[in-house]
Amino acid sequence: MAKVLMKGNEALGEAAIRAGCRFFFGYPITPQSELPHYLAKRLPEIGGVFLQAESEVAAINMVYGAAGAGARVMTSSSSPGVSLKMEGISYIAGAELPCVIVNMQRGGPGLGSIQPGQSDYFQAVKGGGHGDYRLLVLAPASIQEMVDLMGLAFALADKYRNPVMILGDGTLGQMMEPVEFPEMIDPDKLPSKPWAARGAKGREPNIINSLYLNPLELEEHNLKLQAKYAQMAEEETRSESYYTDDAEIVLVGYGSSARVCKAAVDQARQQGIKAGLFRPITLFPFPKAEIQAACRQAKSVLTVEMSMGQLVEDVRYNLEFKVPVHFYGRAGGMVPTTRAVVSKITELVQEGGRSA
Amino acid sequence: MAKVLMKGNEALGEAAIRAGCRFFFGYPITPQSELPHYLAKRLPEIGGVFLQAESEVAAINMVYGAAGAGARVMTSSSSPGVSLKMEGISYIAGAELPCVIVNMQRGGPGLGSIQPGQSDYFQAVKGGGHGDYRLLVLAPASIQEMVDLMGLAFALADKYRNPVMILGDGTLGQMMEPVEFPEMIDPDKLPSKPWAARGAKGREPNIINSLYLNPLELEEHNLKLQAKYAQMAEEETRSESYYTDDAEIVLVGYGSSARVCKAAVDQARQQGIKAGLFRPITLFPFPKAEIQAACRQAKSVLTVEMSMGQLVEDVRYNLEFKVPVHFYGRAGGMVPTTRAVVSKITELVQEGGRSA
Amino acid sequence: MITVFERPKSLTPAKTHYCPGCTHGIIHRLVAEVIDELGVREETIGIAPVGCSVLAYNYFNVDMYEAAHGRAPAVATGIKRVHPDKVVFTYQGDGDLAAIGTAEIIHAAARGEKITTIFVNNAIYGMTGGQMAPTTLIGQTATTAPNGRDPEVQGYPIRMSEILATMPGAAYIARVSVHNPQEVAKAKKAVKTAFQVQLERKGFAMVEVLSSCPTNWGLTPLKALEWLKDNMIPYYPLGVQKAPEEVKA
Amino acid sequence: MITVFERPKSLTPAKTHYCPGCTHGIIHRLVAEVIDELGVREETIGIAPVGCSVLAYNYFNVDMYEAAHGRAPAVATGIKRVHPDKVVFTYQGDGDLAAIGTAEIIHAAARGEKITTIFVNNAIYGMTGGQMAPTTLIGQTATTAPNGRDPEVQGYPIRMSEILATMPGAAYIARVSVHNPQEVAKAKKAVKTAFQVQLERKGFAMVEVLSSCPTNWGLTPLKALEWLKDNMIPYYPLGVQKAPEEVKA
Amino acid sequence: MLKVEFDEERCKGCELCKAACPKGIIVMADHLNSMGFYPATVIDQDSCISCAFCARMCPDVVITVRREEKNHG
Amino acid sequence: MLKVEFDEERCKGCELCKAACPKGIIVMADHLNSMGFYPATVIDQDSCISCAFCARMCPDVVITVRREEKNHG
Amino acid sequence: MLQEIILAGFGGQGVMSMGQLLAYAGMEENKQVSWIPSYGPEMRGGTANCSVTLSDTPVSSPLIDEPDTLFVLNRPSLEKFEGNVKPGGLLLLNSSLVKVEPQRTDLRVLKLPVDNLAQEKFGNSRVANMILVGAFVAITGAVSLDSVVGALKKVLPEHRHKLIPLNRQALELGVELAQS
Amino acid sequence: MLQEIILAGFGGQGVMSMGQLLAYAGMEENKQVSWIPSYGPEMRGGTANCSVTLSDTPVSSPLIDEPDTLFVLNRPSLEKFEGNVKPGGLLLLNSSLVKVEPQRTDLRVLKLPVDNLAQEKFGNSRVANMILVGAFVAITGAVSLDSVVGALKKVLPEHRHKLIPLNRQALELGVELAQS
Ligand SMILES: Cc1ncc(C[n+]2csc(CCOP(=O)(O)OP(=O)(O)O)c2C)c(N)n1
Ligand SMILES: Cc1ncc(C[n+]2csc(CCOP(=O)(O)OP(=O)(O)O)c2C)c(N)n1
Ligand code: SF4
Ligand code: SF4
Ligand code: SF4
Ligand code: SF4
Ligand code: SF4
Ligand code: SF4
Ligand SMILES: [Mg+2]
Ligand SMILES: [Mg+2]
Repeated sequence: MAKVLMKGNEALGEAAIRAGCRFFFGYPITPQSELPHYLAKRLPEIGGVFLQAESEVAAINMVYGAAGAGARVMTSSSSPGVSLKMEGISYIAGAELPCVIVNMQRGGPGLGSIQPGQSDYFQAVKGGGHGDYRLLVLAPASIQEMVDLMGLAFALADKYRNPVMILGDGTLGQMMEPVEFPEMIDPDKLPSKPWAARGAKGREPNIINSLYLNPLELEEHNLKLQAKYAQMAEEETRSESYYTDDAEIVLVGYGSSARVCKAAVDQARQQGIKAGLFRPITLFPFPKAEIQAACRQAKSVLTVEMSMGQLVEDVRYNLEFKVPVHFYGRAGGMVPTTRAVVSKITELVQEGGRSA
Repeated sequence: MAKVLMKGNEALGEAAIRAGCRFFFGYPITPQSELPHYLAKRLPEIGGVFLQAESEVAAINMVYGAAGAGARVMTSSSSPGVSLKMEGISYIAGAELPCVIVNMQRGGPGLGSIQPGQSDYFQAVKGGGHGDYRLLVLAPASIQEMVDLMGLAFALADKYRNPVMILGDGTLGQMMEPVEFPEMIDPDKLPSKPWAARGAKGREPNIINSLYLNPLELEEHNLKLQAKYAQMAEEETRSESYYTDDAEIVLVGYGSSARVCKAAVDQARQQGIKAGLFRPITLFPFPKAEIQAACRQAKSVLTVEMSMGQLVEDVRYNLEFKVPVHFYGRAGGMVPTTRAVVSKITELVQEGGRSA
Repeated sequence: MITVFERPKSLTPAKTHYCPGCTHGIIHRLVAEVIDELGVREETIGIAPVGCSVLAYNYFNVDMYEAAHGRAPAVATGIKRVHPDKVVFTYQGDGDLAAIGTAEIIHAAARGEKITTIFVNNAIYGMTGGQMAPTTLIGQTATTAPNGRDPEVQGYPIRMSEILATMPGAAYIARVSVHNPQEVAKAKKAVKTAFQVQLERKGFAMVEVLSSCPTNWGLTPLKALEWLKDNMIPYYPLGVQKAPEEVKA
Repeated sequence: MITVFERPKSLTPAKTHYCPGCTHGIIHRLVAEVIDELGVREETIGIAPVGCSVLAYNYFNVDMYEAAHGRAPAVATGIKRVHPDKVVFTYQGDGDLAAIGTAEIIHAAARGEKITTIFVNNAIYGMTGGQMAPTTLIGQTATTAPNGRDPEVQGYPIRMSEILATMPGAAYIARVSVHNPQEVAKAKKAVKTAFQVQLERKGFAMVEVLSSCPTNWGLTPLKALEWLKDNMIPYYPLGVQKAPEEVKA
Repeated sequence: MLKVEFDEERCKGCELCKAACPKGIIVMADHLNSMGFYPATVIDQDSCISCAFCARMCPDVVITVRREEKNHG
Repeated sequence: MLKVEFDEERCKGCELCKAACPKGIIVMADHLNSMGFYPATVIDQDSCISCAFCARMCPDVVITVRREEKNHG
Repeated sequence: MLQEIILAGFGGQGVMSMGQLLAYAGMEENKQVSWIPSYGPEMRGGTANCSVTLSDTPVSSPLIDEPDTLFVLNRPSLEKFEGNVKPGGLLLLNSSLVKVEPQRTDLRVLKLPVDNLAQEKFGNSRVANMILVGAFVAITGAVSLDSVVGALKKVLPEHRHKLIPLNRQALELGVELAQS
Repeated sequence: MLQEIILAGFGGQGVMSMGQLLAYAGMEENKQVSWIPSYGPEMRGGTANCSVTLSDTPVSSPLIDEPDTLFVLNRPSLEKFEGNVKPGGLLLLNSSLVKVEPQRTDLRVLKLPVDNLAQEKFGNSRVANMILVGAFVAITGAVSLDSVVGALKKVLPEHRHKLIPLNRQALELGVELAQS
């Protein structure tokens, strides 16, 4: 396929279709609305269903319905809208249903702003809803990667019967970049889902449910979920290491902050500073072994986020406080500049990367 | 005042009234419903307002309204209901409004069970809603402490103009214990709130809001919030250390798990094991200096939770991986038994508290 | 001997957890009988609410979902859009449908979603211990309205059938009761129509069934049925609120 | 010279961010004029929605809240219960009030909450880029209904005034338009009544104002007003849907 | 086979069947079933007219009703 | 003082006032204001009947309308 | 002293207030006490139980896995809880309703037909539970009879306070029967 | 090579598609490109701008703080962005609409009355922007004229493809004016 120039939100829509997704339920919100706009046009053309729900709450519960019925299904929103989906997401995880949820983060808290943000990291990776569930969280850093990860997202959702979140931000949603799409997957040719509720023809009824009145059974169910998460940690972590082999200072960032970090690493290297970048692509499961490997020789680590400090906690946790981890964050829709990150690098290198 | 025997949920209701709370908006859910039942009776008797909202979403937004209007106001729910409040809580934190939110946790995820749980820890302390907001989270371990912390909760909410969460669980809500109440606070005698919206008589209009279209302003607002959280960490951490001075093994637990831990410590001591308990009372801000002090001499730490492992991450984080931190958790409404905890202690002590 | 009445196939053998005399059981049976009679057991997907009927997924012998409180119509929409040829029904209480789930039921009706809703109105939150429902009558006591519902404080009981009947997307809306065998027979007819309307793709269909909650009303099962007749029916009049032309005739 | 028309005191001097010819501006002014005329500026608390009018808190010269999308009636309830003597109004769009906020507005009306709601129906989501609203007309195009709203897929436009008028708690419900000076005058009268009904504690009051969105309708401001008159009014008939006896007379 | 048959272990003793029976032939047994209820039963099967009112009112689907075949004898 | 006065810098050039004026005396200026719009204005103040239709239709509260005092002489 | 008690029966048999009565009595004696109900979707007709702890030291978990004493008011409760009682523990059984025999041989078992007794002696089956409580007090001494009588004022609603003497008689009957 | 460009004007003046045109042209040349709009509640009548990056190496952030080139189509945009342009950068100004003078003295400034020119030369003010794009191409050489013309096919909707020759003429006029 030839490259096309496309907006992130629209590319995500096309990528979902290529991945065999034929159902979308969502509610408009900036800065992700081009995704529903795109699908509103495209899905009916290929026999799919686009439905604008009356709210995010309704949308996520429609997803619950469609996912339980065996379909590849997606929803999409941005920060405040995702908060409204927390109960529904906990239900989907509890009932072990596969689906894809997109969050094009914006500045918070509250109504905040419509400019890009990365302050829903905790919500995404720790489970903003109640109960011990987890989402598999993917963090693309370019439009091409958004497209690639969308295919992966649906595959992993089905593999684990678990909701997968694509955690982007306003920048990734709004920007255009050249992108190439994979071949179309025919949803009718995907492996069948014998657990799905589509009428109990010639079999015992299937039940889509997260209620376990007997606490021992619910505990067992939880242990099963934990085993799944452990398997994900074993098999699904993804990351990118850029010039980390000899890096004295390793930057850590995901999504669009990671792009800025990469440019900063390049500039720092030009200045003779041994800088590198570790970019987690799966935010949950966190690429623990990978970050430890990437930072083995580092004197210091600098986490860069569009938030007041969320990813940085996981960086420290996964590095087990063996390296001093510093933080540079912008908030409220402000985006870190390459220049600021480079000057933060210089400062840290001069300090010798000591105190955390 | 004489002691009375009272259910946790009802005691919380009375304690809120004593603290000057005259407004309650909520939606029924097990296992916290006795709290609204109690207030439905008591509030009208003293000129207050009890209103059953049409949903948790409406309830939290009524709280936003009442808090912005200057009242001491409370809502209460349990896990799935609290998830539905995430957007509203983020708005309240963003608009810097004081209020008290009770979560009597139950087993999850999804509909889960109605038995006690502690698996909403992350949601409470990391901000389950979007954006970089934080709740001040208080975790009582007895009915008397619930009463005492309710008074504190309203005071801190007003002091910081921040929502305060009381994080309990089904056990604390349902059990009866003897309890003594403080004197009644007259809400009319509380310091006035000049920022509140009650009609712009003789002054410029007040605006209750969390929208900042200018990202620089929103960033500034976020920095202001962070400064508040830092001040909380400075001034408001609370914890209990029980036999930690010489403890080789320190148990960490909050709320009703901490009660079990305390009994286990007693039993372990009887067996000659130097066990102790560290009980965080503020879960956010986390009592970092205190836990470090309590575990200074410990060979190992054992975190006990009614979840699959949430508090344990904060324990490791705050101990900076200097002590091996182990985990014992039950889920789905199962409650750890003293016997099981003691045997876990014995096991760890025999192992010499090595590998984490 | 000819069997004139037996357990429908669309019920599992499970014993229900309902209180003695709770009419949820009658309503379950009617739905199951209708599914049997229409021969759609293997094509049907049901959705249990959160409420006393939360375990309905154990009682109906069809593919079932348990939905979050109030969201059954949204879940049903998701299912029906994936499987437009299947029969999809929700079973919901008055707290579920008329309080927290108000937006979902109204918009399912507005969309003319081709689903069937069984709305069990017992004027109370049964499951959680007798709190006021949006349908609790004026003066009726509840654990959250200990002095009786006062319209000045808690407002007026909501008539969902009347509201939904105003919507073009709603094809069939009826209110029935199950307080005696005659009404049970009529109720069954309405339930059957509500499923037929779905099969004929006419639009959204709902049957509101006035139901008793002896436990939280604090009455014996028999007194509860009397109370229903004497107090609920005057405020919630029985009858077909809306029907496609053919059905009316 | 006598001034016959000037800027009301209850508007701040701020320039609005509305598009040229957007009738949100007219509706703001009407509300401000009424607050001036009733002399309640210092007693009034207004609630801005999420929607194009999100910044209304900068434009009304009274104490203001910005509420989460759809939740203004719940916020208003919280305020009014704390200050029953103050004047509380919400200002909401059709996405805000008739989609995500359906439950909140219906239950505010059911409770007879003594607040005034200004419901700006422009049949579209203005703020977010022209998506379909629950009030979008059949055949009308939107960014999420690129081929026009099809009732088989997206269902039927919802008439909120008609629904709310069925509720005993609603004291005053009227639909008006602002497409010409005569209608603007009538609209103002309705807004005034809706505030008076609150002052007299009669119950919930709402004025639905048909409003234009030239930007997302893709029309000039003038053509937009014509389109409103020709297309919206037939489906959303103007008039008082419900009023206390005195008002009707 | 009996005309009205009660699956006694399912009965919750609510008496709705008893009140509905036009022949007044349903009585409550004086023993508890395993759920702790006094189950309903019919002693006088002969008086039963197989109207199934009892069954239609029974929330627990306890009752099976049969009638003699018309063209039986 | 003028009968109709336009706060030109507030005008967004929507022309709603122009369409509403029964005397047809409102025209759009040929210069842009600082917001980038051609503002409305009235040249022929004398023909104005102070009906305020223009002001009532103006979404941006650009217009102030006055009339001569009746008993002015 | 630590007394962990489970009281179990059908909903409506009064096990909840029986448990509260014991907890109140313990509180009157300045003991550390807790009471917790089982809660769940079992409603009227289902089984109900509560756990009461009476202790000299702070109560750890109010939930009880292995009670010292088990009150059994119906058959399902016997089946559900019998196995959990501590070896050597006490089983108090309402034999008016529970016709089967306990399986455990390592328990102290007292079977009293309290429904019948209450009806026969006092013409009021409502005080049946008090006979069991009296027996408990006599056997364990966990609380005094006076404290229980004192606690009745807290547990019974005002309009039932006139029944306190009758309840006292029932308690005393229980003491007597336990001692005999 | 790295060219960072901001294009700014009133909404409806076509700055968004002008930016996309440049990004497409860059893509045609296998450059690394990105485009991003400002987005916000400024709607019709408000100001609109977008950022375009043309680069030989991967684009870090698509957001641009200090553009190499600034296209200004109205006065507020000049005020908003003039200060940010890199020293020595390029300022392209539609002087048909912007009557004020830029303040910076360290920039290369080209003022073209493109609205008037387009009207005069082609009788179609719609192609005014193309004159500025042509000038940009001529001055910076960031992309070739051919690539821009090729990109027109992607940016213009099908039914406007017949206008491509006219657009090319406007582009060429821009080249000419820049070189003169
Ligand atoms: C989000 C959420 N809120 C509240 C609850 C608690 N809850 C369970 S059932 C119920 C109400 C049930 O009432 P109704 O729908 O009338 O059904 P009924 O029990 O009367 O049949 C409530 C509030 C819940 N499970 N989830
Ligand atoms: C929870 C949430 N969902 C979605 C949005 C995005 N959003 C902002 S305004 C709006 C709709 C506005 O439409 P309407 O209420 O009709 O007002 P209008 O702009 O037309 O005046 C939406 C969906 C949001 N801010 N919050
Ligand atoms: S509580 Fe009421 S509705 Fe629920 S099962 Fe019992 S009687 Fe039925
Ligand atoms: S988008 Fe529509 S509703 Fe919003 S300001 Fe512009 S014209 Fe008005
Ligand atoms: S079938 Fe009719 S007559 Fe026979 S027992 Fe039942 S109700 Fe009575
Ligand atoms: S109606 Fe059914 S459950 Fe009730 S008494 Fe009769 S047989 Fe038993
Ligand atoms: S006041 Fe009337 S006549 Fe005068 S300019 Fe305005 S609309 Fe025209
Ligand atoms: S109506 Fe107002 S904004 Fe519109 S052109 Fe006239 S004066 Fe200007
Ligand atoms: Mg109910
Ligand atoms: Mg709108």
